[in-house]
Amino acid sequence: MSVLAWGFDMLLAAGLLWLAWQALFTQRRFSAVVNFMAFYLLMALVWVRLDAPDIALAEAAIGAGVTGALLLTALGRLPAGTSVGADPRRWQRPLQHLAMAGAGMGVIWLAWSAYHLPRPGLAGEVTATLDATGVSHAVTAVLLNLRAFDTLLEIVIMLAAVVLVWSLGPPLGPPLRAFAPATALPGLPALSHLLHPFFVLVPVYLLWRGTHAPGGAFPAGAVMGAGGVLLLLTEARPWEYLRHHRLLLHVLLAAGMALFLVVALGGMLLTGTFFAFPLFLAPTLIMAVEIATALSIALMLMAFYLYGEPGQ
Amino acid sequence: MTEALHWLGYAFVAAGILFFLAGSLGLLRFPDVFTRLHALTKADNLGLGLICLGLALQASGPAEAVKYLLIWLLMLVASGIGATLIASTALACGLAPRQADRPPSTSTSQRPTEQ
Amino acid sequence: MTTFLYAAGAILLLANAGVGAWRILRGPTSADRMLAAEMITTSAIAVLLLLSIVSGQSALVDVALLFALLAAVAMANFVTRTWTLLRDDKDAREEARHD
Amino acid sequence: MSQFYAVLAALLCGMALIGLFQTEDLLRRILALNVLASAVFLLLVTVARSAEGIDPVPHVMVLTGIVVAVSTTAAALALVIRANEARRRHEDEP
Repeated sequence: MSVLAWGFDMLLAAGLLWLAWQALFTQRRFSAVVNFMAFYLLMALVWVRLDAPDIALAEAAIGAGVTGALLLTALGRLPAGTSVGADPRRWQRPLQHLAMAGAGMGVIWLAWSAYHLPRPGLAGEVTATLDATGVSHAVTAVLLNLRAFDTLLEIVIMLAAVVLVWSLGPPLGPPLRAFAPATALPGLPALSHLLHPFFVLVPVYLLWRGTHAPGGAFPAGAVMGAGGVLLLLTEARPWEYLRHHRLLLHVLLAAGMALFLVVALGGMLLTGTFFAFPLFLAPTLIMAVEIATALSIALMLMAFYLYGEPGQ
Repeated sequence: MTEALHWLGYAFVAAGILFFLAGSLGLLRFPDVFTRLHALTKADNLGLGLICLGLALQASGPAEAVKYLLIWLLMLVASGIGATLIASTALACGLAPRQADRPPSTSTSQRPTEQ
Repeated sequence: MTTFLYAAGAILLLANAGVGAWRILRGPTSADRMLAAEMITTSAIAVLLLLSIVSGQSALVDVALLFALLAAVAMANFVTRTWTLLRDDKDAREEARHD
Repeated sequence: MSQFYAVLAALLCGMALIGLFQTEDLLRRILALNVLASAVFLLLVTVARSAEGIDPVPHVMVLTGIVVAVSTTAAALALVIRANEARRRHEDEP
């Protein structure tokens, strides 16, 4: 059995190294992006091997789904042959090598010091306080109760990225023309019709599971966002609809952060500590925050996908 | 009864893996995009379906079994419709299917023709 | 015995996915590369299902479910946004045919 | 097994850094940054496997990290596309 596990790990590592090598150093851009998407698929398998099913779920939804969609769309917008970027001058070469060597040393030092961390981590302490958090899954407890401040800041970062993308102007210029006429692609609307029930059902299932098992707001939001991207692709006009409801759109985009802040401040009023919930309210509050966060994440991912503010 | 179902499940999983191997043989040897679509959409999805069916037969409850079959259904929808999308786009792009009585069309295969 | 058989099957399927990596390398068209990526997705789903039996973690079935759900998005994206004409260049179609 | 994946993470890290500094293509740099992020996450998760069970705190850090990584990728891609359009417009006008 251990031989099999060893073989599996070796195959996985070899595959990851090969795909990363191809993604970074191959000539063709499209080939690089496809290799990179396959890299994320194998990364999900690695998370599974390392007993981190939560990360595997998030990686499957965000890495394989949303990042792949973003890269593929950007690729269609960039011209095929030329590379966009600055040529390094000759006098910059030594600096480049110096930077590379320095970064390499930094990585080795980081790995060394990480490896010598005191090994009994925080597992025991988290398990000890799990009963006081209102949920029974350790990762969700840390994410939304014990270290909720990190999660709040992460939502703020995402919102900042949306603001950056939207400040660049309206969605991108000339429309792309597909090779086949729309009548030759009857599959696209069918895809949207057949899959959309699942794009609603699966996030709900993931949110429900998140309180007691791997799941939760991030994968749920990402799946919903991917469903939104599919709607945009098949031109089922959700964004046209939202254009007339800009206020609603803005409110929903900020909903996750706003509810998070309200809960945190309310906790401060009730118990005197920022982000401390009374236990009897904790499950309800965590569920509410998770739902709002998932909705916001879904809309923010859709907003990224447009590469610009709609309705301008 | 459950013993028999378990053995049937093993047989299905083994058959599924065989279909996967056949599909990748097709991916290796077939000459152009359109034929490779056949290898993937049919062989690989049949392989996945057999594996799902085999695991569903061994599942402990109906909920688990339904989840396995749901995965197969989603993959069937995705790759079946994806295959038509890719085939019609490739055709509109100007890639002609390779035919036996004609020399192979441009750029569908870099391999020398094997008679 | 179940564990042993399924672990061996998972290794076989993972090695089988190497064929997809080879096809991504060879091409020749971008549709071939995309097909190879989908083949790797299918193999990864099968590997995840087998691993969920081997390791007894039922959450892996959910991961496989997400892969199956999101495979369609990548495919639709490729057809409508990537393998397309940005402008009416004469050579663009010829160029797109090759990569 | 932890050691094995830590070595893998270090290798991926080095590869991503070389790619990041060598390439002139901005899209490739974004890919390199993502590979680098994955390698760092891998290191964090290998650290999380301790003697007394699995530490959930690094897992949570990686979860937030994944979302931050996709946000940065989207913002960077938007900037690259804009830069490319601006250059094209500049070249079209003599």
